[in-house]
Amino acid sequence: MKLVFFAWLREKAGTAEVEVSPPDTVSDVGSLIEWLKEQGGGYGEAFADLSVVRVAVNQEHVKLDHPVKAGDEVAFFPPITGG
Amino acid sequence: MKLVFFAWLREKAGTAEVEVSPPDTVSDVGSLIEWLKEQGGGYGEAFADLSVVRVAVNQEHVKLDHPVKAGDEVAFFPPITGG
Amino acid sequence: MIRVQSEDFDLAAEVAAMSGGNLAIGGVCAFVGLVRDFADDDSRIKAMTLEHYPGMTEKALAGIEKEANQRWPLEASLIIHRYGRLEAGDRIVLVAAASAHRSAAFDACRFLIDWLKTEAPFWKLEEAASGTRWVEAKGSDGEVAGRWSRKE
Amino acid sequence: MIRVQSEDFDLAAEVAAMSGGNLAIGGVCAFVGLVRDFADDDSRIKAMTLEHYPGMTEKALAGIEKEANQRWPLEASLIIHRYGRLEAGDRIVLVAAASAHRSAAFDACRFLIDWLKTEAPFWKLEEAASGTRWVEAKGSDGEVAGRWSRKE
Repeated sequence: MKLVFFAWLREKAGTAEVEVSPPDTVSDVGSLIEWLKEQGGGYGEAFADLSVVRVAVNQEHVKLDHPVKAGDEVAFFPPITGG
Repeated sequence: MKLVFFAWLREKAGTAEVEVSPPDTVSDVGSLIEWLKEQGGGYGEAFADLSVVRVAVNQEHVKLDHPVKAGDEVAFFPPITGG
Repeated sequence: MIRVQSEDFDLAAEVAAMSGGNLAIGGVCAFVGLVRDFADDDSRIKAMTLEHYPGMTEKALAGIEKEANQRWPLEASLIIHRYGRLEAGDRIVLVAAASAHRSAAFDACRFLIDWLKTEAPFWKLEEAASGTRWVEAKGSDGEVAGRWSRKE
Repeated sequence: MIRVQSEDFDLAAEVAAMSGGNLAIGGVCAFVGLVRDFADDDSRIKAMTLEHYPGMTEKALAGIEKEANQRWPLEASLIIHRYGRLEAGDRIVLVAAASAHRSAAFDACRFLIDWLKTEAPFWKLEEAASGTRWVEAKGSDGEVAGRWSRKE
């Protein structure tokens, strides 16, 4: 599973892109985030307030209950501010 | 009083611009049009259907009851179709 | 700024001239009207001639622009309307509005073209294969402009 | 057409390329977003850097354009969004819609920019005198885009 981070989530997570192999208990975006927080590093700070975290799975906007599986590209980023 | 005509009103009236001196009984646009129809020429045809005639006095859109006086510029034209 | 001219205009140059250097502008909305090759009844059009009322045209356009600037917080606005003979595909009119915020730019731009279509004294003479014909005004233009009427 | 690029664009050339030769087009509505020299809290901004999500950005913009073409009878549409470092006064984004009728052109153009602002993965890092700062999303953008939601 490939994780990608953008904007201040990238800065707080301390990584732009990382390959992870979470355990089978990680079935959706929400449980993936909980597992990442347990891994330490910058993830605790990055995911401290989920109200300002947005997620895309395979480049589509999704909610926290969206399933994730091996091979997915999961992106974390703040609410977008383009245009 | 200067009269100006545009588009098909100009074609039907047979003139683009003419100076007229109507009698004192001509006090507003409506009575000016009635007087013009009596003068013959193309005016009868130009003013046959007032629902498709628009009027400006001194370059401002007005209604048929708007007063007219010596020195005014009175324009007659169809509903506008610019833009 | 308003301009009535027979010549064509360059969209990028006009918008740059209107907004260039004003760093308070966050968005510019522009509308360009073009000569289509078909009439409202779907018959083919080769070209058209735009007649206008010199003097009143400038006065009407200036009034429309002033009204837009009173209604919205604009940093700049522009109306250019051409007259004379134009062929299918030619540009007829450009209206544009610039503001700190996109909402004002959009609303003002639409107001400019809606009002222009019922207030500015222009008339189109279409050239079809069968001859020339004065375009009839669309009732819908009056209704659209009516939406902008102030409630006193 | 959609494009994501660091380079600037020429408004007139882009609109001409989009609409040129299509004689069914009666109107083109275009919106250009610019870098302002002030932030939402009124502090001064010198420049900003636009980060985006390559791959997803193109996918999102293509989806927004497709949706606009399904909702309105458009003859052409265009989205160009820049990324990288931009200074105050620089162009950020161009959206445009062309249709036989001006109403569809205006509505579709506004839809394109409203949706882009909540769907396309771009983030602005502002450079003020005090340092850099990630721009916070405005709640109003979500509300504005929400207006376009289909009633199922």
